[in-house]
Amino acid sequence: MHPKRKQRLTLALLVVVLSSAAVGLVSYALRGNINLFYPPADVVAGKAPIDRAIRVGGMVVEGSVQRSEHDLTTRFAVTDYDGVVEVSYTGILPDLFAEGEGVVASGVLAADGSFRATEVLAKHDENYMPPEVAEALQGKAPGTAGYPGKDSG
Amino acid sequence: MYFESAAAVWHMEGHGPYVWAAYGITALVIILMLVMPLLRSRQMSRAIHTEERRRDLAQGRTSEEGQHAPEA
Amino acid sequence: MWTFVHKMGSPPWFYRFATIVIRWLLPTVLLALLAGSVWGLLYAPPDFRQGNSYRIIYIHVPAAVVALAGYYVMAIAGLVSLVWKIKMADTAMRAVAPVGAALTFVALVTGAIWGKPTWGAWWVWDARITSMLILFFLYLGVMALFEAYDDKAAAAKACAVLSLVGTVNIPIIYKSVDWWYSLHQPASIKFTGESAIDASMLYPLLLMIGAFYGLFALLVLLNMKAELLGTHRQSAWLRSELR
Amino acid sequence: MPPELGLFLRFQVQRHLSAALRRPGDIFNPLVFFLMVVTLFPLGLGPDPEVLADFAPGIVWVVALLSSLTVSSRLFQADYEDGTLEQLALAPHPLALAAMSEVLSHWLLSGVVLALASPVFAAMLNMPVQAIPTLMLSLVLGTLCLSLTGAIGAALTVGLRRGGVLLSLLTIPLTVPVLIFGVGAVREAALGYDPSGWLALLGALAAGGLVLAPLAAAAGLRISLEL
Amino acid sequence: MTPALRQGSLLTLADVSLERGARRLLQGVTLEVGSAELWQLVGSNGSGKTSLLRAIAGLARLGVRGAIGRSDSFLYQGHLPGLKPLLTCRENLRWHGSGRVYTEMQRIDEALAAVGLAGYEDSVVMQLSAGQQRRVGLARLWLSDAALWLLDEPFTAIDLKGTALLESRLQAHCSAGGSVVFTSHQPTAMDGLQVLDLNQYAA
Repeated sequence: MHPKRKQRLTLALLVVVLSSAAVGLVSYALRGNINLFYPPADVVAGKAPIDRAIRVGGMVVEGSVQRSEHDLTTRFAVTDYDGVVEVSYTGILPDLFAEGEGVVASGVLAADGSFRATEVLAKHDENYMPPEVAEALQGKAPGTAGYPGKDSG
Repeated sequence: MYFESAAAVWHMEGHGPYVWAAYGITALVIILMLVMPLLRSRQMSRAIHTEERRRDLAQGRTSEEGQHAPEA
Repeated sequence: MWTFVHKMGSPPWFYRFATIVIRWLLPTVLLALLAGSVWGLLYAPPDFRQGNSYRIIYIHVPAAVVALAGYYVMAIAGLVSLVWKIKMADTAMRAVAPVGAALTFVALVTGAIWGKPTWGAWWVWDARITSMLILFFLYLGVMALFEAYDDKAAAAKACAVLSLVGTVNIPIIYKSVDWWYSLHQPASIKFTGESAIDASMLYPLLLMIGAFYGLFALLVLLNMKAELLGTHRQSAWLRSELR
Repeated sequence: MPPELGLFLRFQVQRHLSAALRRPGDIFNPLVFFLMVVTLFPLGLGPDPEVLADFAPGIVWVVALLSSLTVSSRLFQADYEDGTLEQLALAPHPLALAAMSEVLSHWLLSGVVLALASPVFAAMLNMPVQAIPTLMLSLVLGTLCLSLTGAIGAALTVGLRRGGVLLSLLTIPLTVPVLIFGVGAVREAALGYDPSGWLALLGALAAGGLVLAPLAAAAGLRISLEL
Repeated sequence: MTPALRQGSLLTLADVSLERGARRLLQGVTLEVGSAELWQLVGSNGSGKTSLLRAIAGLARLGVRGAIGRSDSFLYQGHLPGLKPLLTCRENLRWHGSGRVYTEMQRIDEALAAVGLAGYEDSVVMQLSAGQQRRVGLARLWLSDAALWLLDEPFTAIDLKGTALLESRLQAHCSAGGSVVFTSHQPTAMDGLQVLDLNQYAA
């Protein structure tokens, strides 16, 4: 082959190999190999490691929050509408923490499926609506009616 | 109209200062961004006009368009 | 199409074109901004949770959206300048940078002000605010690079390269900041799909986004005209245009 | 007829490496810088091992970014000042390849060396042992990304008098993803999670950067040669 | 930008004008260089000698107008010698000039001997004197196979002996069919030297 053309071919091959490597690695990373947090369903299904620091994210189940009377311990349930994880946390909860809101708790999962959080983060979601609409939606929110919430003891 | 009075508009249930500050700063930036190029353009065109007049005077109004010497 | 592009590349033609467009755009944009603000401030209902502070969305979001789009406009102008060597594209690129930076600044400041009643802090390392801050840095970088070169033709080429690199990087930066934020703060956990905004709040927002796009175009055209006056001060066409 | 591509690249890398090996201070000074800055953190944050372990991934990565920036500013400086760059620009091989060889040798001498030395810093900051392989691998990949990004900035500023600060201004925003992915990987590994996703992202950045950054750097160098 | 080069010529400039920043340096430069020609570009300081040479080489493209046709086989040597102070003479010359060739050691040693540096092959350039370093740069001319040489101020900072050596090398190149375009302040006396005064094209 003509050397100039061979050189160009080598370069083109290099570009193709590198770009496909980049694409392959990104798709590998995106195929669930980045764990931002475990959804409760995975925890219930036993996919989350026990006795290791993990994060669990989901919605706080309505009516599940129980505050202790003598210390700062709070117990609540987190759900993704497929599974529920019981969480206990000692400390001051963030202001935006509320029932029916999203949280991510980091901590350790015990063998009995309960989760001891060392940190709880909360954030408002991105729905904007007038108060009347919000009221109308209240009874219908998936977190309250359709979900078989378990009472924590 | 959602609010009932001008005072309510100003107060916005306690959020007034934030909302109005945000809109005020935005308005300020927009006005600034509008005025700056306009001022610059005006300054430039004034400079071009005076230069033109000076040259017309110097050449006794015989200037030809486009055929000017490059700057010394 | 090609003749149009060709014409846009000729300074006299562009100057005339810009003058006409500005004459129409200026009142339209100002009117739309005013109408959108009044609608958003006075007529849209308050948010059920954030109350009235959410009204900042009507300038925060449009400014952010247009600031981001502006970077792409700048990069496209840079590409045109590098590939087709059209001088006008240099002028456009130079004109976009300060406008984009100003809009990013608006988005940042309004975001901070919004943060105070919502999160209780002036500055919160929220994913979107952080991304905006980095976008602001990118704009500052382009402007600083342009100023650093004495030869303005070379400066434009250098800025074109930089803004193209930035364009490739912006989606990665946004995604990475998003993940970073999700690691430290829960991203809004959605089980209901897209984030929703009620129609009564959405329409003024759309109007404001349109108005900000118009504002962007207007400011860029004004800057380009000013730039042309500076660089073509010796040209006969400009003199006859000003007469 | 242009000489073999591989030979050209090999010779370029050889040239940089043998020059650098004759002045080993250039390799060790960044390491000493790194060591000193890492020392500053316990002094600033307090010696509490838990606090330090918490911050360790972030500290190591921020310092790696800073030291990479300080070396990047010299990336094309010597070639620009002694005229080699002109010759490379006129050579029959693409300038992008010359830029790439420059970046690769720079990376071998700064990033890889840093990664090899990183267990020391990890130990100083009380980082869990299980995170160390991830730390090293993430630094190898991440410093390549940083060198590539730095090369673009360096190419654009090499002809300017006050290029150094400007270089940081241009490149810091572009390095944000590298920092996030790098810290992410090390943090996850330290907490006992699987860091492979983050490492894959770093690898993707490096691979994509190897394609695009030399092209951008070459364009930048041609502009700088106009000055 | 590179129109067809006329048959048998190595360089053609047709109505070339140069701008640096907003300043116009040269206007209407026209030149044709055939084979075996020796051209000196003269002109006062700032007249654009270096800029023109860089434009011919293709290093400067911004602000260059007009048609420049140049042979692909050329060597450009700027003000800067392109020598790495930490490398030895051999290492520096191994990959030389415009990167045309990788040279065998024997040729490198011959070239070094030709410029009077025999015995310095493995010395690090940094340790040589300034004049010797100039000679290492000049040794590239003994290694080049290029037809057209573009040399910027090749005569600065070399002694009389070096000047004679360089002159004889340039003339040898011409008699072998190659051509040289170089800039210089000093008038030089070489056979068949043609002079292009750039002052006449000043804009």
